[in-house]
Amino acid sequence: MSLFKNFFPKKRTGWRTVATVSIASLLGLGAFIAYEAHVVSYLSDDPQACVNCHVMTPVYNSWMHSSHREWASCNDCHVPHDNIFNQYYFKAKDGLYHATIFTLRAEPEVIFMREESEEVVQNNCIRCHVQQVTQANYTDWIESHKSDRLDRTCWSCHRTVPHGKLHGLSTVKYNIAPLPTNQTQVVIPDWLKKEINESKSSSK
Amino acid sequence: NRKNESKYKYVPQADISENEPRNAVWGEYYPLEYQSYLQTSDTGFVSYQGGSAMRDMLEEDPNLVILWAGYGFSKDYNQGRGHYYAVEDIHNTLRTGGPTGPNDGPMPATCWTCKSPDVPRLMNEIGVAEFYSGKWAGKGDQIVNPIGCADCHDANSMKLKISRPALIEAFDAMGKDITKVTHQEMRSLVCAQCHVEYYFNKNLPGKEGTPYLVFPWKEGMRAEDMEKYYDNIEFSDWTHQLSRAPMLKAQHPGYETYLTGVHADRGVSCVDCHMPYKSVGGTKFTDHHIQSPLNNIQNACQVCHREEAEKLKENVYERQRKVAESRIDLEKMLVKAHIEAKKCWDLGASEQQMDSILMDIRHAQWRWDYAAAAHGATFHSPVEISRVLSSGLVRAQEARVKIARLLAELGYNQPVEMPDISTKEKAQEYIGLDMEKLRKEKELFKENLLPEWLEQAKQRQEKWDEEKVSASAK
Amino acid sequence: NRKNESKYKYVPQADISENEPRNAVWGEYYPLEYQSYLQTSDTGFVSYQGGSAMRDMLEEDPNLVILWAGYGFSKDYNQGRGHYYAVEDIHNTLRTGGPTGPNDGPMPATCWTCKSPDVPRLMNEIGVAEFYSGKWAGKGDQIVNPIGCADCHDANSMKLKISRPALIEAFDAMGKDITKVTHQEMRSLVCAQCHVEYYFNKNLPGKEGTPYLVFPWKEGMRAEDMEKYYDNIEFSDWTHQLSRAPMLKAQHPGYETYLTGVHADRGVSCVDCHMPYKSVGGTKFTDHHIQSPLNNIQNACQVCHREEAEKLKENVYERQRKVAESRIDLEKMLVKAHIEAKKCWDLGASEQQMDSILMDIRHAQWRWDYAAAAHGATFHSPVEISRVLSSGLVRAQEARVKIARLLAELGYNQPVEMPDISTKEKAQEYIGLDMEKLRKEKELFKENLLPEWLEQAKQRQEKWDEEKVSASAK
Ligand code: HEC
Ligand code: HEC
Ligand code: HEC
Ligand code: HEC
Ligand code: HEC
Ligand code: HEC
Ligand code: HEC
Ligand code: HEC
Ligand code: HEC
Ligand code: HEC
Ligand code: HEC
Ligand code: HEC
Ligand code: HEC
Ligand code: HEC
Ligand SMILES: [Ca+2]
Ligand SMILES: [Ca+2]
Repeated sequence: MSLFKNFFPKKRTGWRTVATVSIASLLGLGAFIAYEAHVVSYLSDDPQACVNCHVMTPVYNSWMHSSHREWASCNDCHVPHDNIFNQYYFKAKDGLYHATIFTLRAEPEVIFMREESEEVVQNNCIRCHVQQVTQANYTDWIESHKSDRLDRTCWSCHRTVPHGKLHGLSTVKYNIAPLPTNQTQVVIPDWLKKEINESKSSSK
Repeated sequence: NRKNESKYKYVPQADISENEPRNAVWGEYYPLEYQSYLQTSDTGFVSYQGGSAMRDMLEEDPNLVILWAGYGFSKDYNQGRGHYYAVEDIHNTLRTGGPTGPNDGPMPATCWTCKSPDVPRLMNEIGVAEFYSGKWAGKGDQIVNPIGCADCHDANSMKLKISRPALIEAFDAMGKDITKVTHQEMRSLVCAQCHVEYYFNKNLPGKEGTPYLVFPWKEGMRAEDMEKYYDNIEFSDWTHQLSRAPMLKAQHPGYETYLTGVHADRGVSCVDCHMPYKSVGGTKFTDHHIQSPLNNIQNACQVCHREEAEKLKENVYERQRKVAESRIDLEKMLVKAHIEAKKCWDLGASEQQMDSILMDIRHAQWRWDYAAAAHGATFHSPVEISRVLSSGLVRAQEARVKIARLLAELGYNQPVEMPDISTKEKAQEYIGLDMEKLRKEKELFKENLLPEWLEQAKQRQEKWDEEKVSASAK
Repeated sequence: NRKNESKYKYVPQADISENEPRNAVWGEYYPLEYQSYLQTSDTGFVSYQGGSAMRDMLEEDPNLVILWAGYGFSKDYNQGRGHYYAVEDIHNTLRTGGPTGPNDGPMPATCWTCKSPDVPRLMNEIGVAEFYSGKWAGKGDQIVNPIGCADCHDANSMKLKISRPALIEAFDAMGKDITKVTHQEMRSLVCAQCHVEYYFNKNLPGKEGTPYLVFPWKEGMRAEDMEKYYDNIEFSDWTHQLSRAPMLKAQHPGYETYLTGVHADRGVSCVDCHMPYKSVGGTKFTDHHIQSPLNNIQNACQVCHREEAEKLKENVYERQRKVAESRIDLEKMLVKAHIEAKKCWDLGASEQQMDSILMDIRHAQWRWDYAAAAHGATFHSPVEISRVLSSGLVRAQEARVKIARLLAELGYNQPVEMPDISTKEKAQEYIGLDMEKLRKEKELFKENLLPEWLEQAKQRQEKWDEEKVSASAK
């Protein structure tokens, strides 16, 4: 008990106020970061979740135009798929990291994957293509695959999968179509909707 | 907050009014897209059966003159060129004739629908049915800008939009809601506003007499579905000059046939191949040079297929060649059937005797046209197109067997002599077209009426600019 | 070192003599492959038009009885089952009749060629031409082991090998050297020993009278190329019982048609789909359960296509269904043509009048059979198969138009009445087959001659084992 007493500063020093305020602001900041960066949506598998953040739009758009669009979403490549726990742990950790950098406006012009992420992606390439790169009866295709998967990354050869050759925040000029930040659906302009409704009722 | 920031950072605050038809105005804000769009004016690429050059289809294949005898297409038919030429080409085609005033000429105003972003503007100003009313020449002064930005984009958000009522109405007719489609589907649906089979319905309740543009999809999009649709409403585009069959004309069912192919099945959109991403310097953008992907294999195909360009091209040509074989066989059979049917009439056949023969011819040629008119379809969906052609062959042979029996009955039991139709000129002469006259009329139109249209349009557009300047000065 | 180690791991020091025909002997050393091979005995899988079950094709489609009238196939024709049944099925088919002794029955010894690894053994023992000589029943005691290891493998190295002379000779005839092929090509060529079109040439210089097995590839492998080949040598398999046309029978041109498809174009071999890798308890091996890949989509297709199994199956069925439509149309036309031609003869037509009609029928049915006989071809190469069917439709219609004129000339100007061929039985009755008798003869063969064959084979094989034991005892 006494040990405990000594651990805290003297009552009158006002530490409580400081602590309360700082804890509250830390929580608040966290909440702010989370809100600002849509951290919750980040837990979903929808690629649009990643583009909540404009920093991710160049990679989103290049993925959108890639051979992998119909088969692999962001998380299929960038999040571990070995077990559920690891998957969400990685997501949460990564998400908070991205969100922090984002809120601090510290994003670099050209983003690089961290080594940790590279490993994740490499494993995911192999996860889907395991037969093509390990199976003996496909060595006619490309003999080096079996060893390549151990000593270099897949995208050192397949440089356009899936983000193309250009990297960097300014490489996509107008990220218009897919941006969830711009959700007003147009599809049919108002004047035409009206016209068609009128024409429908006139024909009755 | 930062989210709003991103909105503004990436969507330039362009000041473009809704339905602005002039592509250059949009181009000020989106120069990369605009400049690539301008390249659709290039006519330098020719492939086995496509490309951007002007190709006279009647000259390449004079059989067509016979198949379309009595209909505008036998006068003049070219392969589509780039969007840049849409207005110029409809001015020039002999199918629109040589009108001398707003109420003259063979074609209705509806013909403009797929040629220009002036169309949504005008529809908005005067109403859809009003737009479709009257002669083609009646709206010539209004429609001058070739296919462009406002046909596919919303001016504020730059999002893809549907600007043509016919597509929306066709979805309605199928019981589908076009506002519920995915982004990826929109990347084909903007094309499906125009690259589809259509007809002009003059009997729509409440709009009787107006040649209203309709896509005949109510029963489905396969050749047999549309055939059933037309049979049910007893519609025909024209009566064949030789066989007197009640004919259907299929116009470019590009979207309908694309849907039956493996690429559509795998979620690949028109835009993925015809408007792939392109890198210029350090920037990526959607290539608005819409053209044959064979002129752009690297961006259009190799994103997905890591094959050599030559091989991919050969894949396309091989499919086109194989299907063309059956298509041409069917064509030749149809030419014979029309001319043999004419012989029957000449020998005094009765309507009743001809009835089922003419229906066979109608159905066979419809299938042929469905397969032939969508220039891309032999690649987009070669198996389906082959199936449709085979079913056409079956109907054409039924007709010819019946004709052989009927001719024998009429006392003529030998092969019918075929005219010399080895060139476009000979074929057009055979069906009695006075090409000289048609060309002359067109010349006069281009000397007299056309310059007036363009002058009126110029003045209108200059006025917009003045209004805008004075509005912003306020 | 490890390299040697792996060598020994994969090539066990097996003691198998060259051309050992008994699969179980090989199986002792290669149990995984052998056990999976044994699964070709499973008859439980049925797909839209394939699978491993016994499917009576004449019952499913009685038109075939008419098309093959006068030829063995009109008696009995089933879809191929697993390799395990190759010998059993050739014993059972009514096409081989009910021989009572070595020089009896309708079929030549050549029929054995693609049914068993006893074939290379026997060819080695007595010579190739000698093997092809004589009646089918003459070698019944020699050939008892169903298709197996020695057909495709070298006993020492386990490398893939070509064991059948016809394939080597066909490469020769095309000016190609089969020893210069890649490993990946070998993975299809082992199948091309059997899954190919063939005929029996009785006029080979130096081998006159022997029905020598030949693949007609000298002019090429397309339907028209082989047709030209046969026309040039004026070969026909039989004369049609109704139309008297000089007919060709196409047998399973599986390899030839596969080569024209996109998978072959991309270097995918038969084995990639029909014998994909399989893992059992951490060991990978080639699945020797050769079957419809639709019973094994995960290993056979999803290696390359990461689509859902249901979707991939639907892709296959869709192509099969579309092509089947044209195939059946052509079949019906051919049935009519045969029966109408018969009517011409009945009314006294002359050979000269019939000549060109019969050639049209020959060519049309050849194309139909080329497309129909390779059961996999509608998936392996749907565009090519459609092309071939269309060209068949064109020729069939030519025939029918000419027939209509000829019939009119002979005084009969109306549709020819068609017999009731709605079931296999009715169709066989129409062409006058005494099925009762054929079945009876087969029964007797199975009671009398067949058991003798099997007994002789058993003794022979037991002797080999004794010899081997005494040899190793030395
Ligand atoms: C098929 C696998 C795959 C998919 C799907 C994928 N990525 Fe990537 N991603 C990669 C690879 C590989 C790299 C490394 C590229 C390089 O270094 O050339 C990468 C790099 C990145 C980078 C680093 C920046 C850059 O340009 O290299 C970001 C950020 C990124 N991805 C985000 C995303 C987002 C967001 C999505 C979904 C919209 C996505 N990725 C989808 C494989 C994938
Ligand atoms: C809150 C905005 C935001 C969101 C949402 C977001 N990111 Fe990021 N991301 C960033 C920023 C900022 C960086 C740059 C970090 C750096 O390089 O320091 C980054 C970097 C990356 C990188 C490269 C760095 C690394 O971790 O290796 C990858 C990969 C990545 N993001 C993938 C994704 C994926 C996948 C999603 C969606 C599931 C996503 N991001 C959602 C802001 C975001
Ligand atoms: C979720 C599964 C998945 C992941 C993860 C994945 N792929 Fe793929 N990949 C596919 C599918 C599906 C295809 C298309 C195959 C087809 O044609 O049907 C494909 C196609 C390819 C192709 C051929 C098309 C092309 O673009 O050249 C390459 C190369 C390729 N992948 C490499 C990679 C690499 C490198 C990675 C990791 C960065 C990767 N893949 C990650 C599923 C995946
Ligand atoms: C040393 C360069 C190199 C590396 C590293 C490499 N590849 Fe490849 N890969 C190739 C080449 C070359 C081809 C064959 C040509 C082609 O298709 O581009 C190929 C083909 C492929 C294909 C088939 C593409 C098709 O046409 O459908 C896939 C899938 C693939 N690689 C995946 C991978 C994966 C996954 C990895 C990592 C484990 C990997 N590759 C590593 C060079 C490489
Ligand atoms: C539903 C949309 C639509 C309508 C309505 C339409 N067109 Fe077109 N038009 C097209 C498309 C799409 C093409 C390009 C076809 C191709 O070559 O692939 C085209 C091409 C053309 C061309 C250039 C090629 C040629 O045939 O010489 C002319 C001229 C033309 N149309 C005239 C007309 C006329 C006249 C009418 C009215 C009878 C008309 N169009 C109605 C969509 C339409
Ligand atoms: C407003 C109607 C309209 C729309 C929308 C439209 N097209 Fe067209 N398209 C045409 C017409 C009309 C032509 C023929 C122009 C001519 O020949 O004068 C044409 C021509 C073409 C050609 C032939 C070009 C050449 O070089 O041969 C291609 C390819 C094409 N369109 C593809 C597309 C694609 C892909 C889309 C959607 C992204 C699309 N079109 C949207 C009407 C349209
Ligand atoms: C025939 C239809 C069509 C026409 C005409 C058209 N666009 Fe586009 N545009 C598209 C499509 C499709 C996209 C890709 C949208 C997507 O992927 O979501 C696009 C994308 C864009 C973008 C987004 C950035 C990019 O490059 O991807 C801009 C900006 C743009 N277009 C401007 C224009 C301008 C300016 C014009 C007129 C000169 C124009 N467009 C004419 C169909 C069209
Ligand atoms: C966005 C991806 C994508 C693009 C772009 C693309 N393809 Fe494909 N292609 C596919 C897929 C997926 C398949 C289906 C086969 C499969 O599942 O792997 C396919 C199938 C094919 C086939 C086989 C189908 C057949 O008819 O036999 C050919 C040939 C082909 N593509 C050629 C091309 C050519 C040429 C282009 C460019 C004009 C192109 N592809 C553009 C994805 C694409
Ligand atoms: C997988 C790639 C792919 C897709 C998806 C695709 N096309 Fe094509 N398209 C091609 C190729 C390749 C050609 C053949 C070009 C040639 O013959 O030069 C072609 C031809 C055409 C042509 C004729 C062009 C000419 O030069 O005459 C038109 C028009 C066309 N396509 C429109 C469309 C429309 C509209 C869609 C969507 C409904 C579509 N395409 C989808 C690849 C594609
Ligand atoms: C060049 C090799 C070859 C020759 C020679 C050959 N066959 Fe076959 N046979 C096959 C193949 C391959 C199949 C499997 C066909 C399929 O269903 O895909 C088969 C299937 C069979 C079947 C089972 C299916 C059925 O038709 O009922 C019988 C029985 C048969 N053959 C008998 C014969 C007879 C009798 C002869 C001699 C006239 C003969 N074979 C000559 C290769 C051959
Ligand atoms: C020695 C001749 C021969 C060889 C070699 C051969 N086949 Fe066969 N195959 C046959 C015969 C005969 C049948 C029909 C057996 C029966 O119905 O009794 C058959 C049947 C089949 C079937 C039908 C099985 C079922 O379940 O319906 C398939 C699939 C097949 N073969 C594929 C192959 C493939 C792939 C190869 C090469 C790896 C191959 N075959 C090599 C002669 C052969
Ligand atoms: C119709 C042809 C065919 C028959 C019959 C056949 N095999 Fe094979 N076998 C193959 C092919 C093809 C491979 C793959 C070779 C390659 O990829 O290089 C193979 C591979 C093998 C291998 C190498 C290891 C592996 O699994 O890939 C062994 C061992 C083998 N077979 C044993 C047998 C035995 C035992 C039998 C008889 C029960 C047999 N085979 C019958 C075609 C055949
Ligand atoms: C070893 C690789 C491989 C295997 C195994 C394979 N495919 Fe393919 N498939 C391809 C390639 C490569 C193409 C051509 C398209 C391309 O270039 O991407 C293709 C094309 C296709 C197409 C489009 C062609 C068409 O006719 O429209 C279909 C459908 C298809 N495959 C289905 C299957 C099915 C079903 C199986 C299994 C029975 C299978 N594939 C097995 C590699 C393969
Ligand atoms: C791309 C994959 C692929 C390749 C390569 C391939 N096949 Fe097939 N094969 C199939 C599919 C899928 C079917 C349809 C099976 C069905 O209908 O159940 C089939 C059907 C067959 C059948 C009929 C089987 C039955 O159940 O009746 C035979 C025999 C056959 N193939 C032999 C071959 C031969 C021989 C080769 C090489 C010359 C080959 N195949 C190449 C996928 C393939
Ligand atoms: Ca029409
Ligand atoms: Ca034969």
